[in-house]
Amino acid sequence: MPKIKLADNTIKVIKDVCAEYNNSEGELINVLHKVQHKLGYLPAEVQEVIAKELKTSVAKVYGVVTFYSFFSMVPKGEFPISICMGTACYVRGAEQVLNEFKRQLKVEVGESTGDGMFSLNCLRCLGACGLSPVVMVGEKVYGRVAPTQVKQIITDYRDGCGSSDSSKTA
Amino acid sequence: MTDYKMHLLVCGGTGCKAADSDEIRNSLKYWIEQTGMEDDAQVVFTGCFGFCEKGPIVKVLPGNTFYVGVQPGDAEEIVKEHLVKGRPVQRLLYTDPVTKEEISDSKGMEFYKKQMRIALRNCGFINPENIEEYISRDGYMALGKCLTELSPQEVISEIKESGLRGRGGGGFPTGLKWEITNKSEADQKYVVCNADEGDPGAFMDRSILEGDPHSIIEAMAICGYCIGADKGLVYIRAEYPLAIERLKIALNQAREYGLLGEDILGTGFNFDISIRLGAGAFVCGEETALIHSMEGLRGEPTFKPPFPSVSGYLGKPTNVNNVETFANVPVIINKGANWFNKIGTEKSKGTKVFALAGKINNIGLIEVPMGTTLREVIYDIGGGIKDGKEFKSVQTGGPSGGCLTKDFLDTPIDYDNLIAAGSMMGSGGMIVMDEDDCMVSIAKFYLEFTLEESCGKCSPCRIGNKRLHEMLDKITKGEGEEKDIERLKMLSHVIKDTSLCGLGQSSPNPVLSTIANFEDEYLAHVNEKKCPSGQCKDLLKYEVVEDLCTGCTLCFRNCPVGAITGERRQPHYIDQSICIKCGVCYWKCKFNAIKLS
Amino acid sequence: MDTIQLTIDNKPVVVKKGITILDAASSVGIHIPTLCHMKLDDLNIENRPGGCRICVVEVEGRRNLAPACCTEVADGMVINSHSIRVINARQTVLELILSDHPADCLICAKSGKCELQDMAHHLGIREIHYKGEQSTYREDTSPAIIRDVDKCIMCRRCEMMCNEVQTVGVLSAINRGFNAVVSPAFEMNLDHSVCTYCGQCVAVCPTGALTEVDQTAQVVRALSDPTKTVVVQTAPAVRAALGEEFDMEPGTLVTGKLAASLRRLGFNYVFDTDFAADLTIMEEGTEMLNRLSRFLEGDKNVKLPILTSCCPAWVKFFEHQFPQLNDIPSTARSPQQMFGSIAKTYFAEKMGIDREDLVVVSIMPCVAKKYECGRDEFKVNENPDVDYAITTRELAGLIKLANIDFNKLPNEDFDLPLGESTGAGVIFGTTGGVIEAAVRTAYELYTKKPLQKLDFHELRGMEGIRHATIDFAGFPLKIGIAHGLGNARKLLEKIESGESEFHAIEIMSCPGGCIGGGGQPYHHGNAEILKKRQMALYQEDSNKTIRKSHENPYIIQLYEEFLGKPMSEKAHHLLHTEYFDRT
Amino acid sequence: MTKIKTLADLRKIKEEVQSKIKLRENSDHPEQVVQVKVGMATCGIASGAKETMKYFVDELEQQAIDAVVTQTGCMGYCYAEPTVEITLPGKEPVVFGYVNKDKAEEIIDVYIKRGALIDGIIPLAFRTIDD
Repeated sequence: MPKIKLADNTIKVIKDVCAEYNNSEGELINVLHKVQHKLGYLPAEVQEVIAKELKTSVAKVYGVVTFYSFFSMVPKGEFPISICMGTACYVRGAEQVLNEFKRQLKVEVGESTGDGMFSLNCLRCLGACGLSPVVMVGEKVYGRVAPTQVKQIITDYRDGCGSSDSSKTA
Repeated sequence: MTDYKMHLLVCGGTGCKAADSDEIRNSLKYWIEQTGMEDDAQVVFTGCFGFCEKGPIVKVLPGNTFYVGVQPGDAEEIVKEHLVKGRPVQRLLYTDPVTKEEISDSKGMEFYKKQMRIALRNCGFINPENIEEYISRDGYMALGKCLTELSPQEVISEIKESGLRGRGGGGFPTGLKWEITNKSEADQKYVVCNADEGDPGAFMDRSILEGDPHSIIEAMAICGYCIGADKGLVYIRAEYPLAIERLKIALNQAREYGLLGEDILGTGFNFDISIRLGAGAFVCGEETALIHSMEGLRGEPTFKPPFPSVSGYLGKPTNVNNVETFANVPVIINKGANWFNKIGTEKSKGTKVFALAGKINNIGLIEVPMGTTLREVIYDIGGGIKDGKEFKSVQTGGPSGGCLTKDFLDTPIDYDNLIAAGSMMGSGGMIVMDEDDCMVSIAKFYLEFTLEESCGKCSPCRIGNKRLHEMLDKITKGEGEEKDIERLKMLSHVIKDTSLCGLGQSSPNPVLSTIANFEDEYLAHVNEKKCPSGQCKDLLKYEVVEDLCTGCTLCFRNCPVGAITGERRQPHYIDQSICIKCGVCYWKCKFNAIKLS
Repeated sequence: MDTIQLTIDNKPVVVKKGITILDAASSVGIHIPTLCHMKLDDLNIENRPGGCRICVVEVEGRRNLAPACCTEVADGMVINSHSIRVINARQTVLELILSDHPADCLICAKSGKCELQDMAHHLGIREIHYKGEQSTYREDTSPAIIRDVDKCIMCRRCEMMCNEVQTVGVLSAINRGFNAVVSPAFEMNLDHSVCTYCGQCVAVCPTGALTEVDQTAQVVRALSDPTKTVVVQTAPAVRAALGEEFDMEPGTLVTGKLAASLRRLGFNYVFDTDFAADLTIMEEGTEMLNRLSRFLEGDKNVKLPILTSCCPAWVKFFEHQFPQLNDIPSTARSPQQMFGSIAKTYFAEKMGIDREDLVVVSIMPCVAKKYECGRDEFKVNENPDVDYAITTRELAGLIKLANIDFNKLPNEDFDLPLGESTGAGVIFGTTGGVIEAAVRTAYELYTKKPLQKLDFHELRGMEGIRHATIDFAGFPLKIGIAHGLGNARKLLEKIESGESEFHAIEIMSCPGGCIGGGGQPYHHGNAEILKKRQMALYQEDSNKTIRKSHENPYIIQLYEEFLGKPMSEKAHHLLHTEYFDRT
Repeated sequence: MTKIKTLADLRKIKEEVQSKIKLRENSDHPEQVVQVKVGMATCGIASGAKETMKYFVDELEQQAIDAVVTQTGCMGYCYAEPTVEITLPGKEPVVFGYVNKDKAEEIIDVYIKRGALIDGIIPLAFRTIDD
């Protein structure tokens, strides 16, 4: 078994979350959510601690982590890019947008750029179908994105003005 | 302050604009100036009135006079007769198709208001973060009535009589479900609200939770009273942070006001609700999977029976209803089953919320009585197809549903009719597709979805959907054979027949319905190796139109794979063996010199 | 009893209420094929995920097909188990499963014993119409078990055994959809996990996805090496099961043929682990009596109950899961390791053979024994006390490889001195047997009186947890028995919380004990086979003239010539061990 | 807040809130209050409804226009987000679509201050449970 090599305060964060949920096995998903929120992702060592605290097997924790697409075992990029692949976005060209992101960033879905700046993911329907196709960068939603805008969106973040209003397209 | 006495509202919806409403507006303005009424009457453009087949539309305020089929040439008459003399132009009024009477006040033409908002009654009206606004609109009155005036059995009877069926897709009678859970003996029972709205393109549950969370809380408490549960759980997608936040605020307010907690309204009834987060698994919309997920397990469905009503969360009887279903409950109690069951069709009562999306003008959330036709929804409410394109198909029921052709446009929407047409109600996504959408690709898109969302527990869903997807992929790449279509059908039927849960049992529906309704498209892909909609990029060719190419080298410089060659100021050439069909040249070209074939 | 009437394949049937279509059909001789479903009656073990969808049948009035294993019968139900719709669906589903399964049957370790292969034959599959991507995974080889996950069909039996029955929790379904598969956490290798190598996953796997590490080749090489003297020991449970590999009725005792076949395979000395089992009783029984008498003398520090330590999977289990209890189990080594230790010292000296030139092979019903013999504490200068541990199944393979017509072999005896054993040693192979053997000896040593009755029926059976109180001349000795690690866990938790009243507890990892070991011929979900093996061992015991370990003349001789007395310093050095915290 | 302990309490609160709202809507009342509701569901916010709302709050305050600005849920006109409903005293509510800062400015200047309509009204076309 891989030896746990987390920092003590990280372990404390995890233990505190588990305790908040009474170390109850039934709260596993809530615990994973909260820990991921705090640590950004759920590497193996973190799952080991959670399993131990909730008195369940680490295989079960891993089984749950790999079942739900919300949980990630790899750190996301500084600016995680999510392309909505809901039907409404799909029929309005989300796939072309996705391909353009892949091409521009030279990564596949689920990967991060070498500099750790961007990670690329798909998600299922944000429910913002009125704005389709929709792209999220971090918490920011871009609506009606055309493939030709992709380069600009990336450049904006690269230039450090990603959150400025200039990039808003909705 | 300018105070216009009259307003002329000219429809600026896409349909009406296409029918020259710009010109109508200009003419109206012209004649208003000519008659010197510019200080009394104002002309404004509005959004779509949603009555596009009768457009262009002009409405005159005050009086709500509703003119249909208005032409620019009619402007003079409207101004001179109506505005100046106060005499409505009779020939432009809408004629009631039944009574043949002309209707001058649009308030008298309620039937034109295709929408009827029950579940969405408070969305967009009240501040969802203020419980008092909910209370002011009869909020918690239904709960009060149930707790003080009705026995659980009487409430169940009322719900049964209303004919309310599950709005999450299955259409199971809600009252019956409550009754079964009521009759299951146990020391602890649960009310679960399924807010794991996973159908891509459906967002009504999110809107209700964001816009009217108290209606769900109230309904869950009523359900708890009926079945004998004091605990409720809302299982909600983690992708809906705002809905979660609003729900949390609402729960806290309800507790503060004593509408949740112990001894509610002094009746001795206890009820409280907690939130469970989903984590991105579509299959958790299936109730047994949802329950496992709430228990901290992989969201794998289990065989039913036992149904959750008998053995659900932690093995206890559990009543699971979805958000929209719950949203109807307080209204049924307040207005009575007999009011509710007059709306809708014989077997499907009430209204249904749809999320209109895709190639349609008025993308949005609508609520119509059961029995409204697809045509009314798409054209009268949705404002027709975007960019004046040809309607091809409408997809209902999400990944479990099917694609319906224009032959079904006049089908009244209800649970049974949609199933008979080869689709299903689902949770209410309605995606409109136009001539540019390839139906084989659409089927493949949905399969990709189920493939990714299948839990993997049963073999037909785990492997069968993979094989379906592979066959569709082959076809979209031009590598399919005619016999593949037959194979697709056979395999689809077996997957439907043998899968463990609703996901697998319905996952081949998009395949079957597209084959049934668009077989010619499949045949074009396999026999002619052509994609009639020009969507399947492997069947596409980007070529330079030599006559239009100026040799600006823009495409050459932007091609990511160096497939384009050519000298400056000379027509360029695309090497098909290198081209990856990314389309960059097509977008970049400023001279339309790249064509798709 | 409530009964209901229904129709299956046009046959009116009256069955008990509440049973499944599968059981109802089977009660009238209609055997609906199943793949993922597995039920071990009396052991409360059932795998019923309803996942493979092979057992689907047509039920009139139902929209889709019903899985027979999960669907309860209802009054008036009309069922068709072989309509064209059913057959087509069943074949298609199987084709789908096969389309994601390597077609290397000819060289698969499971060939001939594979339930998937049988099913393909049974359903007459001649072509796989649906071809496409196959899932591929890294093969995982551990000291005892090989996971070839490409062959996993997601029946979930192993997952159920590992979690529900054994509560070891190494295996879980991971990922989802087409990528779903059963695996340890992080897809790590078994040898990095808390796996006990109990082998119950191997015992129930319907395909070749989980198999034992095959060491027959090494054994053949040792046998053909003229510089080596090769001795073999064979565990008690092997003789009650090996016959099944040669089409004999389950429960047929083949002790004599077993000895004969081993001799024909070329082993220089054919010995019996039962001898070492008797030796175990001497050591473990003495340790138990020591602890007991200290307890009775009022020693508050004495650790009770004493737990048996014959089972290597059990040892690894508590080392991982209850290391805080490491000082409770008996320090006695398992019979396999006692044998190896004695063979490479006492026997080797006696015969004048260098330790390095002596190869000890054991035939075990177990895959964990492969791991046990590789543990460092059982090696002297890197040379293991037991060189190779092969399973009952591997031995059958060796016999076939050597062209031996097993069924026609004469009955032969084991060689002396390490081949002599008592009835007490024989019953080590079943749940309850070790403690019964211990009681026989401990009673006489403690009371100094001969036992009136040697059969302790109160200790026998198949219940997962059993207990009995034996009257030790006025002292009520409280005994607990658990088989299956999940049951063991329950007893351990009671010990931890101080609720346990037992003085001695016997634990075996596998349901039924070694007769149900992970290395035995596959039972394919038939619990009757386990019961028949158990009965065979009790029969062998009652046939023996000597039935108490301390009366084994060669054991007495071993102590006289070599060890001194039980728990002597030499015995301690050679026959006892220590446990490690593996968390 | 004291807890609502009986149904009668609940009715009382309902009536209180309703009369408060009536007061607000009553055109005869000397204090004429403009009501602004901003659709603040996910798609509204994604389209900039927060900025729109902030603009209304700041601007109306700065111009000393007596108004109540509140948020509400999805009005259903996703294609025209952000959507804002304005109710002038004594008038029917009017819904405007695509309300960004510029549009909001126009709404304040033209509609709220002068009562003149502007382009971009979304006609309400549905029945409610009270119809």
